[in-house]
Amino acid sequence: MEILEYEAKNIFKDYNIPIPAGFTISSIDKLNREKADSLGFPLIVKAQVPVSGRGKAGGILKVNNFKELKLITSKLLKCTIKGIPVRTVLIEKFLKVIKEYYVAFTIDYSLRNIVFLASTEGGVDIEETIKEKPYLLHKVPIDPYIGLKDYVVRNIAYKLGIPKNNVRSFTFIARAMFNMFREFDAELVEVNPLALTDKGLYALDVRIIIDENSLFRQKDKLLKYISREMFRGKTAKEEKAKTLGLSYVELDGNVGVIGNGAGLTMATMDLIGLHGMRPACFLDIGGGASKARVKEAVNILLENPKVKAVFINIFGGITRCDEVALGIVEALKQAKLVKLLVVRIKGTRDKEARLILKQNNVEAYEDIEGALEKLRSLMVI
Amino acid sequence: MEILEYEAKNIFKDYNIPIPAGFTISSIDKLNREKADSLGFPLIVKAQVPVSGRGKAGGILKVNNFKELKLITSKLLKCTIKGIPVRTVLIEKFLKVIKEYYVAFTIDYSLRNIVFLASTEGGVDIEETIKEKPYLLHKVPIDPYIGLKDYVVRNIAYKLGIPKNNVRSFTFIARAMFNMFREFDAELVEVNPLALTDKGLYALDVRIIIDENSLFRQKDKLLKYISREMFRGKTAKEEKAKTLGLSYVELDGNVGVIGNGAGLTMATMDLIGLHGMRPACFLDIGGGASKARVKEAVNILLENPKVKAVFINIFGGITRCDEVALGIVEALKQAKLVKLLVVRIKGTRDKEARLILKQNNVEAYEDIEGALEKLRSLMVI
Amino acid sequence: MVVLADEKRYVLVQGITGREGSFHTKLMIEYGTKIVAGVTPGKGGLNVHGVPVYDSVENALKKHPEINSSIVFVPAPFTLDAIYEAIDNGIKLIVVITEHIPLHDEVKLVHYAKKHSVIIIGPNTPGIISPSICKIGIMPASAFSKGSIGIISRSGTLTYEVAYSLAKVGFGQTTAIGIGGDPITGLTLLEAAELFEEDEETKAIVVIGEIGGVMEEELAKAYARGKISKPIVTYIAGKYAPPGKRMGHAGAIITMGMGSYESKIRAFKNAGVAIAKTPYEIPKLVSKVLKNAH
Amino acid sequence: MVVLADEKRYVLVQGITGREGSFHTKLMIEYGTKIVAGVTPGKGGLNVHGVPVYDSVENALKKHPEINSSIVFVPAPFTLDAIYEAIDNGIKLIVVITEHIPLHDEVKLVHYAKKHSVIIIGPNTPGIISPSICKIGIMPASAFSKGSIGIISRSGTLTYEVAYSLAKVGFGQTTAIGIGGDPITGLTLLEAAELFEEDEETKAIVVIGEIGGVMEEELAKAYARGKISKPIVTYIAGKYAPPGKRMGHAGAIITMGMGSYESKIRAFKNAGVAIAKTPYEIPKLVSKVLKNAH
Repeated sequence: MEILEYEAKNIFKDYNIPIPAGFTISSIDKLNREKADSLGFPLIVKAQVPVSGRGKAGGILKVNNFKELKLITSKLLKCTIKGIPVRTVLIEKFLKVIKEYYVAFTIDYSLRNIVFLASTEGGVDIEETIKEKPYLLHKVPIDPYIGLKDYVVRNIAYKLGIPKNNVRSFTFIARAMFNMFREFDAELVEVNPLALTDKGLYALDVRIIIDENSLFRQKDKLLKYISREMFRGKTAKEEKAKTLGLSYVELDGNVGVIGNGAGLTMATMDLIGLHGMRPACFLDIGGGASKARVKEAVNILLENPKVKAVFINIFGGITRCDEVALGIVEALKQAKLVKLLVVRIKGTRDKEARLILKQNNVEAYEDIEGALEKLRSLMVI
Repeated sequence: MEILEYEAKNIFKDYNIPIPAGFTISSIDKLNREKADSLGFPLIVKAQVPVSGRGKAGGILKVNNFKELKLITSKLLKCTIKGIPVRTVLIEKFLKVIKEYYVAFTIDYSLRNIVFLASTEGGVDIEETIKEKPYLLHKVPIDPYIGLKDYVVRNIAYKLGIPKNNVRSFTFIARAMFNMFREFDAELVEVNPLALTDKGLYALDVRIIIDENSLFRQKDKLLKYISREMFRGKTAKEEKAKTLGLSYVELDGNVGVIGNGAGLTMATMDLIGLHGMRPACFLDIGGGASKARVKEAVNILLENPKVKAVFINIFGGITRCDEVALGIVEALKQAKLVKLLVVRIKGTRDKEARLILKQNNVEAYEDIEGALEKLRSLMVI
Repeated sequence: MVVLADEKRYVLVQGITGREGSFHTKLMIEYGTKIVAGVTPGKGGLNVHGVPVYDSVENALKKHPEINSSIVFVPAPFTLDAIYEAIDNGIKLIVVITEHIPLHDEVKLVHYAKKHSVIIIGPNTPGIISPSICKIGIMPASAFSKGSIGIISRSGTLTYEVAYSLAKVGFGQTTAIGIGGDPITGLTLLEAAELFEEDEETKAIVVIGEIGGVMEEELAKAYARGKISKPIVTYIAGKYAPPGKRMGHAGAIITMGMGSYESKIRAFKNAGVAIAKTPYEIPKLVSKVLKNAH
Repeated sequence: MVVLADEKRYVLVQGITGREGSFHTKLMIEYGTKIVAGVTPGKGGLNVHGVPVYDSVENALKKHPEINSSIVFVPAPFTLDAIYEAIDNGIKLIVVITEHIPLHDEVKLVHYAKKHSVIIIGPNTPGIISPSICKIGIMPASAFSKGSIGIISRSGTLTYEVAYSLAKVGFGQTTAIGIGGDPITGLTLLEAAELFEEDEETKAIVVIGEIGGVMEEELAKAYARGKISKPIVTYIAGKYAPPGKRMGHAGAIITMGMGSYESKIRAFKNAGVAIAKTPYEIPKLVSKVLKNAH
């Protein structure tokens, strides 16, 4: 779960990491001239959306006076960046940057360990830079039981060429980020750039991603920083699916795919793709889904106007096929929009399931090939 | 550094460990009937002194009404327990105890590790009980990097026979105590007794000892709980010595002993004892002491009316003997009381030192035997 | 022979009194797995489908010293502690069914297990099964049959599907190992393949991978180096899958382009591994690689 | 031969630019110790008494790969980190002069050193000296002379005093080891005695103990079991010392009466070790035990 920049910066502030002075507003009426003046122009206006490449998409702008500030802020608050409406902007003092660094803590799946990442080449082009010059990246694994050792950070500081009188501050910032990383069960705590200014090191842009599996122990602490609903998808439907415990992602095709288990659902999408069609979404009903849950899952797809046909692929293990069939039938009874529907269902109690479906005029197949053939023929029409 | 019971209980409260409701007062005028009534009689009145065996010395009493409370409190606030004046009393609700346990975290010097201690036989007689029945003590070493595992605590709870519906609370309390132990750099966090009452488990009496070597990182946090000067000895002189960085403990003999290094100072006391005399104190001037520091050290002894003779034993290594000699001479010049004084001084620049001392009429020996002989002859007179 | 799940497994069920734990204990017993004891703190003295329940692993081992394996159904907030308890009591094979374990806990459990030479299957795994010998897991038994194929999979349902489609053409399994669907797992694809490499009875290995992580690439490299010599057939799910969440710049920097569908396919192709385009193509490819091997 | 401080020690000084570090670097060099480099973060490039200073142990080792020992003068708040740095860079003997290190840090450093098979002398030690060969420490050199006695001590000044009084009657030392005055030390009295046990040149061992802790009792037990066969003369300081601080009930419960003067004397007496009543009695007893050994 990625939190917004200003929320992350509030956490940074509480860990005593230097960040530029600033404030947020969510309505242009609240924009206050004194507040802006007290920061001193030029200012940076930053759209608060949890997506990458915000700057290149026009979400970060420099303004030189109040007029510009008002114009830009009001524009940003009305626009959408990469599909996400901008609800809040962060207005910050502009700092003159001498040098930009990149610093992050994350978990390296290959090492199966925490890693400390740092590079001299901070900024928006960090990925390309590291791809071309991998030796510019310093990556240090950290024993999860022993934690970050100060000398490790100092050595990185020397390798990055951090000026000697900023090494202590660098060490402090890295330690604070690491503490934050652990205390918030983060998947990522990233500062890019960490900027060297004439007033020392500042975290200009920061990113925190929280492990959703840790919310049972992080929720209370997070609620101090996050005012909105924590469980959100990027779209309203994704949000709804999430609250139902369904794994749902929207794509740009027109065949809605439902499966049980992430692997089978992905494999089903692959089949759709290989047969020249395009999936409209990924919806995993999980293991042992109840009738009610299946009904909600099917409903989400039936209500999605982009979906022309729904393709359901179930291999029942813990999941009972007859339960799934009943859920499908109930969803269809309430459906407002009529969609094409093909079901392949196999495994625990599959005969009962296919019978239920046939009785309700739903095409149900035992073999995947037959089901796909049918789907293709329907889609061609 | 042992903190007072009520200070420790405030820390316990912040770690959400159940403690009896109560309040402290430091002046009998502040004793408030409503406050006492709101707790409900009977109450327990506890003198706040950092010594063991307080209960047996009459520092903990039960009162049944406000009259008794007033009487006892006023008495306690006037008295001294084991030489320490009672400045504060803690007044607590009396809880009916079903069963008492003992729980502590400390560092076992033999294992060179943190240990979790627990026993079914909590209460003031715990030491004798464990001496007689060592199998009643459960001692579990804890890896300093991995920390306390919940299952370890649960297993202890089962072995102690904690009722099943209190096991969760026991686990919570032990974990909180362990966190406290680490977060406060404690040498000891002890609950005795941890009482089972009809309202669950309560920490009736608690004790926290903080490692003084950790004050550089603990001081700020401790100041939230400790209102008095943190660097205190038990007597005014001990307190003064502490602020001067001297290691000073008062005893009940009449020969004041000064040495450099704890080992040599202890050995010197042993010599005094073996020669039939009794040391009045232990004063270690440490390594490389300056003239000024030596002067202060000698002064402390000269001002102590219990001290009849001062015996100084120095083996100069890093410590320069001439520096010590000059310090002694300066102290003597300012001295109000005249004491017997014998100095044995050897090592770096010892000839110079003995010369300085001789010129100022101080008996100075190179060999310990001669110095002791002289001391004995002086003390007999 | 089979790997891991053999007839010498004496299994402890941690979290046996929970809904899933109790249900699958029954199914495992029915399958013939030697479930000898269960643990649920505070529930010692109970009995689940004839299996005695203890408050602690220590107590279970006191009564059943033959226990050498454990299956964990304990809820995610308590799983790390349950694994500590199993490892500290000397259990060397632990199957962790629990899903949604915090990532930081997973890093710790992998570290701790490695230090103590313990094999962790999972977390978030359907478990391991050696058809008609032993099942330590939650997979539907009917999909699996005895044979000479080793299955290693990052996905649950897809494993059942593949086992079932292999059965249709007469291929059974020595063992199927669900290594778990989380980004960090105790046993990796490569480590699982090494187990099959050493198992005489296993003639070919089916690897069901997924986009994300770099385990498939690691396996492909080891295969290319000859570390695995048995024929492998692989399917990688996710060619048309939605892109995973972006882990800031760090994700891209660390993986350096690995982890994508293309990267995995390229790695396997370079190693000369047979690649199935869909899971349903696997049986055909297995026949082919086995024929070539002769 | 000598123990630990031999002519093959190439020593790094951590905290070389501090007052103590710089002063004792000079004295050690004068004594003949091979001080090859120093480290003070942020002071790389300087030079202390001819010794090059580096920002990190890693950099020092790059230039001076022969470094195999370290002496630490780093202030207490930073000592644990300095020791991590030395250990992680493969240094296997570390003399920690620093005093007032937090107890929790000491527990960690002992743990970490043990895991990495590193010998820690101290903390709060005067160091180790093999007269006229090598001194890694801060003891006044003049008190020590070459000979066949091994000294192990928990006290600094008392060690000098004893070495000096031994010299007066013609006894020198193979090596004197100050194990450190803190309740927790890297090397214990027993471990130090084991080193002397294996050193051919050492004929007798002088042990200067103190009240508190149970290291003396452990050594006495090992001696009684024959684990140490060389004659030992011991002096325990603190018969008339003030009682130490009481560690709640826990202190008494853990030590079970051990740690007192009486307990230590009893243990050594039972083991048949020669006990000096004062440090000045030691030379006489050493003569005696050496005569008996012949």
